[in-house]
Amino acid sequence: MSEIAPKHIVEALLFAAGEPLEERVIQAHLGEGAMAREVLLELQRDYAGRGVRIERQERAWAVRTAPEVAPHLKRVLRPTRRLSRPALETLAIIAYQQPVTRAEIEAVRGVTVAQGTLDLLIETGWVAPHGRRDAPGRPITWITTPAFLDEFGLSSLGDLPRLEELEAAGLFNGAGER
Amino acid sequence: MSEIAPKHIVEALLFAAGEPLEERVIQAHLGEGAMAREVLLELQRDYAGRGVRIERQERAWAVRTAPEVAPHLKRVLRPTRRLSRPALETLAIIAYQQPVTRAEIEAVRGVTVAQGTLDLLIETGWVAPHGRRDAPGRPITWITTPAFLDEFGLSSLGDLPRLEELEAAGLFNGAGER
Amino acid sequence: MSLAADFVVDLEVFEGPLDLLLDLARGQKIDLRQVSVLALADQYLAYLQDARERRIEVAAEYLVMAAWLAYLKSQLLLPPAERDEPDAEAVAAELGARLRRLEAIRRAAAWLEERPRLGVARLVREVPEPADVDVEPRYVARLHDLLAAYGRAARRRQPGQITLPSRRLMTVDTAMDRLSRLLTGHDWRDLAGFVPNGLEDGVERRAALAASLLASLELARTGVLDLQQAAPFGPIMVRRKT
Repeated sequence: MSEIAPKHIVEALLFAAGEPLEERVIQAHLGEGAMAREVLLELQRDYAGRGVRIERQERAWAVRTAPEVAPHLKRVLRPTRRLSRPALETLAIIAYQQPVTRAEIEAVRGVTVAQGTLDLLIETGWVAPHGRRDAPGRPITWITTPAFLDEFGLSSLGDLPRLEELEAAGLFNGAGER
Repeated sequence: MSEIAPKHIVEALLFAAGEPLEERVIQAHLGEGAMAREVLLELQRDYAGRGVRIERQERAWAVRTAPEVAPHLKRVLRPTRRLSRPALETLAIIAYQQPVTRAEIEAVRGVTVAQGTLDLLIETGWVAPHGRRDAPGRPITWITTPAFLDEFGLSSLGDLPRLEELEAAGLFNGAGER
Repeated sequence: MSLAADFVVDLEVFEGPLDLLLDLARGQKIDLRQVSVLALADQYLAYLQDARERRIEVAAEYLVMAAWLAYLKSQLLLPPAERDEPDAEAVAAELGARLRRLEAIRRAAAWLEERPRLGVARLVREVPEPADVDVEPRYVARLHDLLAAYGRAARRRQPGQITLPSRRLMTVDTAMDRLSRLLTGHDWRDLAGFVPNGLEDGVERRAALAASLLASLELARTGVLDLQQAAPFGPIMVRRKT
């Protein structure tokens, strides 16, 4: 193993840590070969004026977005939120059986679909209304959008495996237990 | 607000995103003022040989710590997910022969693909369905994803060693050569 | 390391006949392109023979391969003019190509395993920076979760209707048991008729037929039944010995 510069070890450490790292932890990683404080100050100078910078908080250090750049990132880096299980199931049924009415979704799920679930799916931009079914009450049908395909990396709805293919792939038993 | 250099915006974006960002997203963010590709390549050169590096993964870019620094980072963030031999071989077949059907995977290995193997590979996000084969039964085909490239540190599928080279005699018990 | 070299019969370690063949070919310690299919067939048959002598249950798929190798070997040994299979050499070459392809995939898998993996050799930032509260969150979902959700919903709708496909290939022991029980009376009956109904899968059907054939040979050898085949590829007739 070739010699790695202490500065590069600290750079990788701060990047990977996410949370601020105490200086003594950084020193422990460097061993006796280098002074953490000196390395950190040098790194801080290196990053001055750039998109990210090295911040000192009391006895800890961290990499942070430079404050003057932060407003520029808002549009891209939005916090993420995971879909609830009922929402995911409703989305899956729409994807597979579209165009599908709310009553039909409920028949598959065996429980009622809350209006809030459909509203949420519309908000994601993955689901949209699609005409009315020629049936009593003329209920609205639902379909998925191109944004849905985009989100899940599918090139078409035909990419969705059939039930027997899901079964053969093992997606019926304890998904995610490994 | 003073003018921020495109390079610093991209640097901050990649650091803050964590996950790989598609080049078109970065370009959209920069607007017409700068070419994302040029900025990214310059940034990649800036970081060459340092503790973190800018990785290109086909159409996406990400910051990752440099592999040579890893032995110095005791805070390994997750244990290695050791894949079983069948799972690894199935993954390799998909990587090389994509898009590939389940039957084609089985033909190479001479055994059925166990339930759960594909489930595991989909669950990791490395493998996804992709269209159907124009053959009896119209079976679904499988491909590798951008997350596969990220996981194995590949900038594209072209980084995989050529199968013909792996088949070459020199690799077999060290006997003979091309 | 070649397990076959030690000639320890342990079919458990092999993933099917192709895997066993590859291990035997490795044992020849030569260029895979020059592997002798004749020698390989002999080794394979000897290996299985040894397994059976040790009363190790051999899955039907291994026996199907054994039957095929024995046939291929017989064809390779005949002068070309007398062969049923004029392209025996091509068939043998095809087997070699399959073994090389499997070996290449093994190497590719090993290569992947050595890559600097995410979270092991290459680290990601652990926690994204706290985002501003005034930014609308973006919903995310994984493909796997979507597919699993549909699987769950579909299973709930059809309780008990989903049968997991099991590919239990018939063993020779099972076939012998079946044949001994079902073959009554003393008239000639078609062996193919003893393959269980409902095996739609081509592999399962062929495996059951192969197992039944081997079982009938064994039962004929021990004097339980008579065998007869009027013409090559004609129906194989069996009857209980009088």
